[in-house]
Amino acid sequence: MPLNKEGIAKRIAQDLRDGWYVNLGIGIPTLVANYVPEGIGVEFQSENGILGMGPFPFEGDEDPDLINAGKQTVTLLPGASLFDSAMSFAMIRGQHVQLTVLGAMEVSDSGDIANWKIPGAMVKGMGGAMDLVASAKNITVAMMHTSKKGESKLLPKCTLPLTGVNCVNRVVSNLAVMDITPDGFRLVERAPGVSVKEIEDSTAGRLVVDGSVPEMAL
Amino acid sequence: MPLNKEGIAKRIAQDLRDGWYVNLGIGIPTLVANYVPEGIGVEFQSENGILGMGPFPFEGDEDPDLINAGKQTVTLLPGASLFDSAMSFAMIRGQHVQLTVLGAMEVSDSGDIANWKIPGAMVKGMGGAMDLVASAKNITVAMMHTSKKGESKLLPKCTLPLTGVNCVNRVVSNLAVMDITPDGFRLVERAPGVSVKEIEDSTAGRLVVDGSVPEMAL
Amino acid sequence: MDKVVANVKQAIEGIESGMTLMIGGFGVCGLPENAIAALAETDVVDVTCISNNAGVADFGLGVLLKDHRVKKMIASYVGENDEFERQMLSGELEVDLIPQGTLAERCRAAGAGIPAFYTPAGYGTEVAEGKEVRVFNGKPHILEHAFHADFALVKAWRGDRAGNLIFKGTARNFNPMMAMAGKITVAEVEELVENTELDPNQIHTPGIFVQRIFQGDTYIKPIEQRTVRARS
Amino acid sequence: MDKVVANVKQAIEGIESGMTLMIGGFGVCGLPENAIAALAETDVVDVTCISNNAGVADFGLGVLLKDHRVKKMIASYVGENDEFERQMLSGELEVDLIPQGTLAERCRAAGAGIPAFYTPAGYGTEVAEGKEVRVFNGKPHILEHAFHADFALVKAWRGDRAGNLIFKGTARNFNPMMAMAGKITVAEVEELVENTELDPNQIHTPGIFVQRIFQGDTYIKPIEQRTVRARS
Repeated sequence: MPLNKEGIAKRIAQDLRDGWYVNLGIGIPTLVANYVPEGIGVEFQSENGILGMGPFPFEGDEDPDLINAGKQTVTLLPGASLFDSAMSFAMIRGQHVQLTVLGAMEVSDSGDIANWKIPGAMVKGMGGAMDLVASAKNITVAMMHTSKKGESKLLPKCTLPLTGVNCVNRVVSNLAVMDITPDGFRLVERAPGVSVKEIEDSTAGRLVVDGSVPEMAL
Repeated sequence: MPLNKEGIAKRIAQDLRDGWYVNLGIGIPTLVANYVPEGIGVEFQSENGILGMGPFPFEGDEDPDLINAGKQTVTLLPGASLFDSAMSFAMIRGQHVQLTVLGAMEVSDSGDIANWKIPGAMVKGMGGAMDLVASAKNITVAMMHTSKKGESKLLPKCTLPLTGVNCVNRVVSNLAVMDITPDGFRLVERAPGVSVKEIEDSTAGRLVVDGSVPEMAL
Repeated sequence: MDKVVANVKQAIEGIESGMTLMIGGFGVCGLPENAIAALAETDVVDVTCISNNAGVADFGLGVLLKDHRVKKMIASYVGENDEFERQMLSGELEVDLIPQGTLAERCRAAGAGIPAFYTPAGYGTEVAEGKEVRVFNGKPHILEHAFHADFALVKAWRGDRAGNLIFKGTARNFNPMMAMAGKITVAEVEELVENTELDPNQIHTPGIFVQRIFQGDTYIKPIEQRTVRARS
Repeated sequence: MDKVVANVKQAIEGIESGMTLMIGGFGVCGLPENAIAALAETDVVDVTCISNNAGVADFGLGVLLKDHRVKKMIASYVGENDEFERQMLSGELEVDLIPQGTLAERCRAAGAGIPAFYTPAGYGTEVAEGKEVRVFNGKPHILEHAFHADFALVKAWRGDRAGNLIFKGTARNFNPMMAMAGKITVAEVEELVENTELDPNQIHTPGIFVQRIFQGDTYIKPIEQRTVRARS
């Protein structure tokens, strides 16, 4: 059965390593914070100026001066720090953040990503996404494998304006975990009960299947 | 009579304007702080990270963590701020400092300055001087008109390695106040009792004398 | 040093049609509310606004956009304001969308006397169109230039007469860099104090970057996304 | 996050001959005293040191220079150390003197992922030799590149287990930028506290830039120029 959003977040959380600083984008990526494995200490960076971001505040404790990059009210954990936007992107461009998780409209099999604009229809802006994908060493995309119309979002080439080129390392979708390789998407894991065939059918870009592909252990 | 060091500092202090931020170099420039005219509020910037630098501390109050760019113990005045070296030079390069006063070994009649190196004999380094002279809109050099050997330090062309080109606006020496113009040093004021002839004899670079030149009023 | 002006009206004196304005804040967090509201009472039009976001429909930059005072908007993310999106898609409003880190760094660069710098952000995208590309350490970068502004409007938590500012929480965001980049920087603060009251070691923006300071009358500080968890 | 190491020996573990080291401080103010002293006890030689000054004869970088551990020195001002000047003029020591603001900015650039930037400092001087010159707004600038280091040794006043640092007075100077530029940044602090004790709004260097932290055993903090005025 394909994963829901929480399942995708849970699978990505398994990739976290102790001591990492992690930037989570808006949407599914935000949920990753809820599934940090036991014994793994990570600090979440919010590009509007937080290291050590904590959960949402208790009702009544909301502070308009303490929000995350998605403009949601948040809290700070012990050891947190606050800083300005130049410092925040210094951390990001300077590769001090070990993992970036963000959503995408399209990903190409060479690691290009598009997530900020649909010409003539939608323009929200790239926010910090272009800085993040151009800089981070380790970029995971969290996304649905196909659009609402059933079209693959994993393509040979992006059709939408790009956010970054040749930068995505891993895609975790509702169907699979895939790493970007010179040969295209390499299938790493299947969602529980999802067949290789099903993934192949939903992937328009090159998909490399090496031997038997394990199911995710969630 | 030629000015002494205090006299030079006192004359430069007359050029201060209310509301200015001022960077004073090591040596004679440091003394300018002692002669700020009544009613003129200025803040002194020290490039190692102070705005609002005050006088030396009272004996016993010295703090090793609070020094000026000359490594002397200093104090802070109300409204002071402390910052790092990148921020300090952001202020300097960004032209937020209204006046820079520094010493020189040589100044040319086109406004070049040399003050950091004597090849083969002395190399102290440029410290912040190159940033200051390349950036500041308003640079006054405080210096003796001639060397200990009696040679002019106001030259057609510097002989020592340069600190900056075409940057000095004004020179205040023990003999005169001179502004740099396209035609060379323009004589603005004479030290009390010093003749134009005496200044001409001590100046190797082009010197422009326009009509009668007033004496400084100290 | 005393940079205090009597009120918001004096603070924004000199802002004229056609000028370039920087406006601090991230979303509606850390916005110079009072200065924006006062600007909306003037007859200033055709301004170029540099601000990370475009406000929401009825708050922040939204009120300037609604009145068509903004000719051009330079921002990184505008997803919260439908009217903005409408004006942009219809072509009424000129828009330059640029990466958030590049926006922050271009403001800082202006304030720091760095006319241009190289960044990897935007390489290979439409952001890079017409820009110089250069490879450093095997990685392509694009050349970005400093952003200057005629006026920068910023908002801090506390400030003193000398213009020193301390921000609070994530309301800091773009305010410090924009303060550096304004030809005239107007700072509004929730609390204006005497020059002896702030710890010099804790100043976020040294007063040298601020030309005018005043205490805002009121601060609404709306919350865009009120997210909470239940008390257990 | 817990980046505390047990002692200075563990803190400098991995520093090897031939490496590039950044060392914070201005004069002997804000120097990582304990790390330098421990380094002087190792057999590390041939290092390239990036530090604003060269210490004095018997303190700070002076002790490393005296033992000829330094192959190359990158600094802005070295006037306080005669032994340094002697080694430099005799050719025993390779020296790169660069403008102080450029030094600070090159460290920050490395930490901030900016590979290169333009500055007016040094144009027309020997500092500009071999460097690209470009005119912006009618003014010539030179291209300067980021400085990276294998280790950065910095010193703060207070720090917590997560590596957050607060500096004191002018002991801040180059420490924050060098902390950003080190592949491994070792911070020593006068007082190490728990992660709940520092105000997140007052952190000068966020812990993300610090890989190891320890409390120094003692701090001598000499004064180079003790200047005072008489009590009236």
